[in-house]
Amino acid sequence: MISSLLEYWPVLWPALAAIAVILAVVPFLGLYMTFIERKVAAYVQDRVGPNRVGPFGLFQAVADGIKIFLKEQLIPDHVYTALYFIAPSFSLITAMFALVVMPFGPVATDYQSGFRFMVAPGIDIGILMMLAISSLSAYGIIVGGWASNNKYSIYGAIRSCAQFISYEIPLGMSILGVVAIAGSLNIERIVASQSGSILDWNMFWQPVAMLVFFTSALAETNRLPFDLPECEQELVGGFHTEYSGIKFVLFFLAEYTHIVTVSFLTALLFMGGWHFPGLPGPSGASTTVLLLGLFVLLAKVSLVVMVIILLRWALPRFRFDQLMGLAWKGLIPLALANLVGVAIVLTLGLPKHLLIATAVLPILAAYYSASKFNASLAEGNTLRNGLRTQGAVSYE
Amino acid sequence: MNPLPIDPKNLPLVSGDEFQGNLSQILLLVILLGTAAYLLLQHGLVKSKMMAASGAALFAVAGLMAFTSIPMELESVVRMCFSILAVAGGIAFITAREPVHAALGFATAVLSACGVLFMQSAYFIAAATMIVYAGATIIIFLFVLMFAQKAKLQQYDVQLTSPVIAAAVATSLLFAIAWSVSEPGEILPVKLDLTRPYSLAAPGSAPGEAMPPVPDPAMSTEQLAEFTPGKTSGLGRSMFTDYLLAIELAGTVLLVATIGAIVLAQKPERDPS
Amino acid sequence: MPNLDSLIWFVPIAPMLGCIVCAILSFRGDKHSAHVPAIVSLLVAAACALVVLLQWNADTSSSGFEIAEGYRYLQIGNTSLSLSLRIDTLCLTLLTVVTSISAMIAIYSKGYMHDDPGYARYFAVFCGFVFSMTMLVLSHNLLMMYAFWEGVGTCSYLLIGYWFRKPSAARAATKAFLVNRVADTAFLFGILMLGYAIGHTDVGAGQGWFARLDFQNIFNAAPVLAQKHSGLLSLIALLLMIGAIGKSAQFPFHVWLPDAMEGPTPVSALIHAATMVTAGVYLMARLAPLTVLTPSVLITVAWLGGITSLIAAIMALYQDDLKRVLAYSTVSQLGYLFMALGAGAVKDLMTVAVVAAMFHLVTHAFFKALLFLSAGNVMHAMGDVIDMREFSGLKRVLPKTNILFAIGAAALAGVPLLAGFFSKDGVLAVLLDASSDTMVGSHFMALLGIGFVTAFLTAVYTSKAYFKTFHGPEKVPAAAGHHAHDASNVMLAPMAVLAVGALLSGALLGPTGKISEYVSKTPLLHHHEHSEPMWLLVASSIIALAGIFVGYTISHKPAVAQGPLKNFAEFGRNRLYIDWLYNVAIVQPMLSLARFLEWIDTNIIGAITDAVADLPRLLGLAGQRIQTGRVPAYSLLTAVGIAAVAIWIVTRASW
Amino acid sequence: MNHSEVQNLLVLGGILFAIGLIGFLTRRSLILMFLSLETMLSGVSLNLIVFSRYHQNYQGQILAVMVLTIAACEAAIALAMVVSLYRRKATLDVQAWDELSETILPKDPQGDYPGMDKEESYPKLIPAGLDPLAKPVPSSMQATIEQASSLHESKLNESKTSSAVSEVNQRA
Repeated sequence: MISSLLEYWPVLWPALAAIAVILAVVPFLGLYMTFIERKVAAYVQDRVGPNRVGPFGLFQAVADGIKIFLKEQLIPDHVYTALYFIAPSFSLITAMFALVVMPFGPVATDYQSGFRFMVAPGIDIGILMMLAISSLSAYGIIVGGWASNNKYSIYGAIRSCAQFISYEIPLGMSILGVVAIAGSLNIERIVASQSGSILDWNMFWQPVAMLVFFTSALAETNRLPFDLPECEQELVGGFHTEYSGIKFVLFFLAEYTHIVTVSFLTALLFMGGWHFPGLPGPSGASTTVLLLGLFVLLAKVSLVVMVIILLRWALPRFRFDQLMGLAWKGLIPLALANLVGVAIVLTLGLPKHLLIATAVLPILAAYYSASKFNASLAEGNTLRNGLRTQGAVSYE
Repeated sequence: MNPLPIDPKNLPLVSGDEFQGNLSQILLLVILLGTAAYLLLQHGLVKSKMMAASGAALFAVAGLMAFTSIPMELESVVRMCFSILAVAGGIAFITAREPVHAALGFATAVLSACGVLFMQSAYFIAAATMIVYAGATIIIFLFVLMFAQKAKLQQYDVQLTSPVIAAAVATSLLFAIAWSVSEPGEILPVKLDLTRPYSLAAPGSAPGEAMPPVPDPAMSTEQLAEFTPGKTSGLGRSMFTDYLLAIELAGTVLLVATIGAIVLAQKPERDPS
Repeated sequence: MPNLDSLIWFVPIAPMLGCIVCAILSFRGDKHSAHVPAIVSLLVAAACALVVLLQWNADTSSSGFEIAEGYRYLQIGNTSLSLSLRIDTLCLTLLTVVTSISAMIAIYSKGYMHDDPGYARYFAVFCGFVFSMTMLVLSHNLLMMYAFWEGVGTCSYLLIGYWFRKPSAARAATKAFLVNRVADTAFLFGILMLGYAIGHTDVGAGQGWFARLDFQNIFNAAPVLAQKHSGLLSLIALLLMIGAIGKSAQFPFHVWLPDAMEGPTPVSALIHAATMVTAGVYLMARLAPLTVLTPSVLITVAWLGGITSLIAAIMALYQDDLKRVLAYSTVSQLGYLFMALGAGAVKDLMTVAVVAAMFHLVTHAFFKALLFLSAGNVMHAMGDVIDMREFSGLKRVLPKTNILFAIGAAALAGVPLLAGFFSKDGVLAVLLDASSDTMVGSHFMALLGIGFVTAFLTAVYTSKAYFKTFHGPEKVPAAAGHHAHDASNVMLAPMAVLAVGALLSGALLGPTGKISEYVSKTPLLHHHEHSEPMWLLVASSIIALAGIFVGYTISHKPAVAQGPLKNFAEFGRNRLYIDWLYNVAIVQPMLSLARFLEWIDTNIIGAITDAVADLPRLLGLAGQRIQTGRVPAYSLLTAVGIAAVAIWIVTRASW
Repeated sequence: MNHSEVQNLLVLGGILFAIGLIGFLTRRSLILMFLSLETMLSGVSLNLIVFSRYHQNYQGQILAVMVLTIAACEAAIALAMVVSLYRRKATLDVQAWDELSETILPKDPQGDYPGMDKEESYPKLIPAGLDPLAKPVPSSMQATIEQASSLHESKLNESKTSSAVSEVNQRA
């Protein structure tokens, strides 16, 4: 046993190191994202935000953390105890586990030995693995909701369930176009296929895919405008109504970890990852270049995170039927059309520029639905009737 | 360094001569498992704690036995952990009184089986199983279970049909499987199948990346690694060339099933009057 | 003349298309416009037939006939089945008559069948009949002819039973079908024996069955057969004749035709007066080169025809039903035709006999169709009452019909210078000629006498029916209601055309020698000079006028209930007890046999079957226990089975 | 990949299959029965993949893809059926569905389920194969026929009264 461990040591230690980095950084990141969110919210609403603890309120997050860790463990009487405890940790575990195949810094595709910015490099099905694991994160929510034995919780859990399953489809479909262009499921290879000039980034060739991916990712992370499972006004917090203290923190951390994952994925798949014009690739590069690449990647990720946070204050929440309608009638057909376009271009060996034509798709779709909507409004229907003609509302 | 060391040159050669039957061990395992299943199934309307405890104990003994039968290497140990977890999940699944617990037990079993599949380098299948089974099917069934759940356990949740015969039948079937597996038979030496072309299509005709040539024993290690199973691209290529018709047929079946499900799940139309 | 080959195809194909369109219309669509495709297709067919007739007449090709090649639809070994048409003057004559009269009657039907629920079905079967009939006439092969022979039989069945909910119509249809079946079986035997016999001659060696039965081939082989196996040839000819007399309703088989009047009147006019029943005559004429070799058979046929014409005339005399009078009259006139054909027994008279038969066939078609349609008008106006005792003196109610019926009746009765006069005299002249033959003359002398008697009777019953219906005190049955009126123009117009035919066709075709010249262009028929003695014309004129006078006298007398003729009248009214005889001799024994077999079926075979069927029921009772309807029980059984099989497989080696 | 590893994994597949079998035979909840079937399928596909690895080709994996596809189809259909069955009888008990049993057999005494008194309004057909008018019916069948016809009549009456009630309600 020990000897076999030693045999594997050269492969094992970089993975362990990367795991350590993730374990150390991600909770910290989650903690500080709450702070950033509060600050941004305050600025949006013309307030100051947290400013008492430390300079500019920088230690507010730490103070919150300490406070919540020291809170009393409230366990309601009517819960299914075992599952009630397992659910939050399972939630965080799956969220963290998804990071296994995600490079958080420049990783070369020839996998030189030593430390790499990745736990498990060279996984053949990288992005698929990510999807598989993130699909498990519904368990945490649904089990938590059920174990709480509370109507609000279970409704939140079931909404979440439906939302998860629905939005996984456009999420996976939108990635397929990128995968087809790169010719690999491996995230490092996908990033490597975007090296070169800035015009090699997938966001220019796959704008529809990026739109669909980003939208579905928001839904997968239960962020506004898709935070139906936990909407405070309707469900008093949804599945985590009965949770408090450290268990609540675990749910919360899982959610922020999801946001981090999604932001990384957006940056890696569509925004060129660690590539930047003038910066050499990670293969055989010096430490300085690697660090520069890391910086580039993190900058892109923070950009995406900022967009996600700002969106929360820019958009109102969807109604549940609208949410489902968006996934099934809007995103899935768009993603499918995009995939078909990519397949045609690749199969027939057409010039890559034709892919930009797919960018016209969302405009057409938006125009179509808007014209239908306007027409029904012009007929003197109410807003609700207008939605009904669109099929968004069902009276079942 | 190749992080996932598969060295095609050193693939182990197995032959019938090397076989060492551990029939008695396997049979003992089977009997233990059968008894454990029987005892655990005796929860009935009145939960028999003694029987359940003894069943769990027997199950633990079986697990220990299985552990002792394998070499103490990292891979084997991890695989065995997954296996035992899978079996434990399965047992929990069939013996749980609460349907939601049962479904979660099933999820455990499936996820552990996926772990085993990962270790067998069937990455794509493993991921697909996780997405399809664990991610979608069980979630939706949990959904239904939660809706159909009554305030307290129903009679049909706690009462089982003919547990004794079921356990006996399953044990005898398992016995047959174990026997056939441990039966010394002629097993031809297998190595990398180098003669079979992976595609009928001309090399380079596929988009994306060039089609690799037919494997050749004179190739270098890295080149040969491209052909080892577990490479998702190889699976995909085989799927869409050698087995194209079958895959398309499966897709059609899926479509038909979707339509059928939509039709079946529709609410019966209300009487207009 | 290459275009004739393709033009002749339009004659059968047009009615076929009409049939298909009408059949489709009968399932869905506008049923009330079903007459359009029918009339159009029949007019097209008639026009094509006429064009071909005229062109063919102008043509002086050497062989006298032509095969219009169709397509070969089957080839097995050396047997090849091809659908081809034979064109010669004989078939063109009949073809023209069939298509033109059917077109007229289709137009008439538009008015007559108006508002009937089965309107489209009627026209579909009507067109189907015309298709079969034209194919029958045009077929170049005896087998193919047989196929369409059955085709016209089927259409006739469908049309007799057109009002199939009416029990008498259904019975009449079945009767017609079964009687024809007996005759057709003999016909089929005759065909098969002929094919077999030809196969054993030098001519037929190496030919397929289908090729052997080609008409031309038959005519080539017939002399050889007559030399070697004259007895066999006689038998074959007899069997073929039986087919012919069955279809043409001659003596032993005549019983179906009067009952066939249950069908719609236009159908009676077309099928059971003008066209289908003449198929037997056509067959005889077609096979004349063969039958002339077997004079004994021809004499038999002539006698049958004579007997038929006489007894049918007697029966017609005592019918009260106007349509039945006409039906028996048809039977009687067909007997005339057969008598004429029988005169072919005298070898030199073959052509003359065929010409006389065809001539009478053509004129008869015109005036009998006219008579039937007139009767249809009467029936229409009288609210479907056709019993002559119910109405009389209709000449003011139905003035136009009165005239038309008078024309038809005069033609039938043989009033001088009308169609029937000439053609009937042609038949009598042939018989007269034949009677001078040394060998068989005595037969034909007797038949000539029968012919005169029948002519007289014909005049009597025709005029009786006419005067009874249209003259005397006016009487209208209650069923007619207040709207007894003459038929509409769409019905009267085709009748007018037929009336012209009834008036003029005899004078135009007969004395001018046109028909004789034309028909004798048929291969193997050679033109013979033939003269009619003047005294015959005078005699038949006197007979006809005397008959009419007698008919007029008795028309409004009460039915002959007393007097010396009482028993005879009773005899005639009961159809000479022939139907009764058939019933006693054939139908009742058959029914007894059927009852006996039914008893065996129920009590012996049924018992065995029940016993066999009870066995699985008992077994099922044993297995019933496991049918709990629950999935777990079933799957448990399955699992036990699978486990047992698996254990058996893995431990097999050690057992 | 050595022989004993193959052996162990095949036995693991067998154990999963057997567990699924036990579950299918014993559990009474429709959903759990269905999940048992899926367990059996996953045992089978595990075996397929072990063989695929052992023979170093893709055939087993492709078969496993097929199994996965069929399982997904099954899941879709089964879910739809479970939902429509649940709508009918408001229970997930498989033993509630035994209409196809032979009529002479007694009903399962343990087969009570909530909502059992809610009867369905379908006519019960008499047993096929005998013309009740033509021949004397065996006494065993007689009872069944009477029962069925009386049931049918009571259904008819019931539906009449219920429609009358609904009419009254509408007027009210």
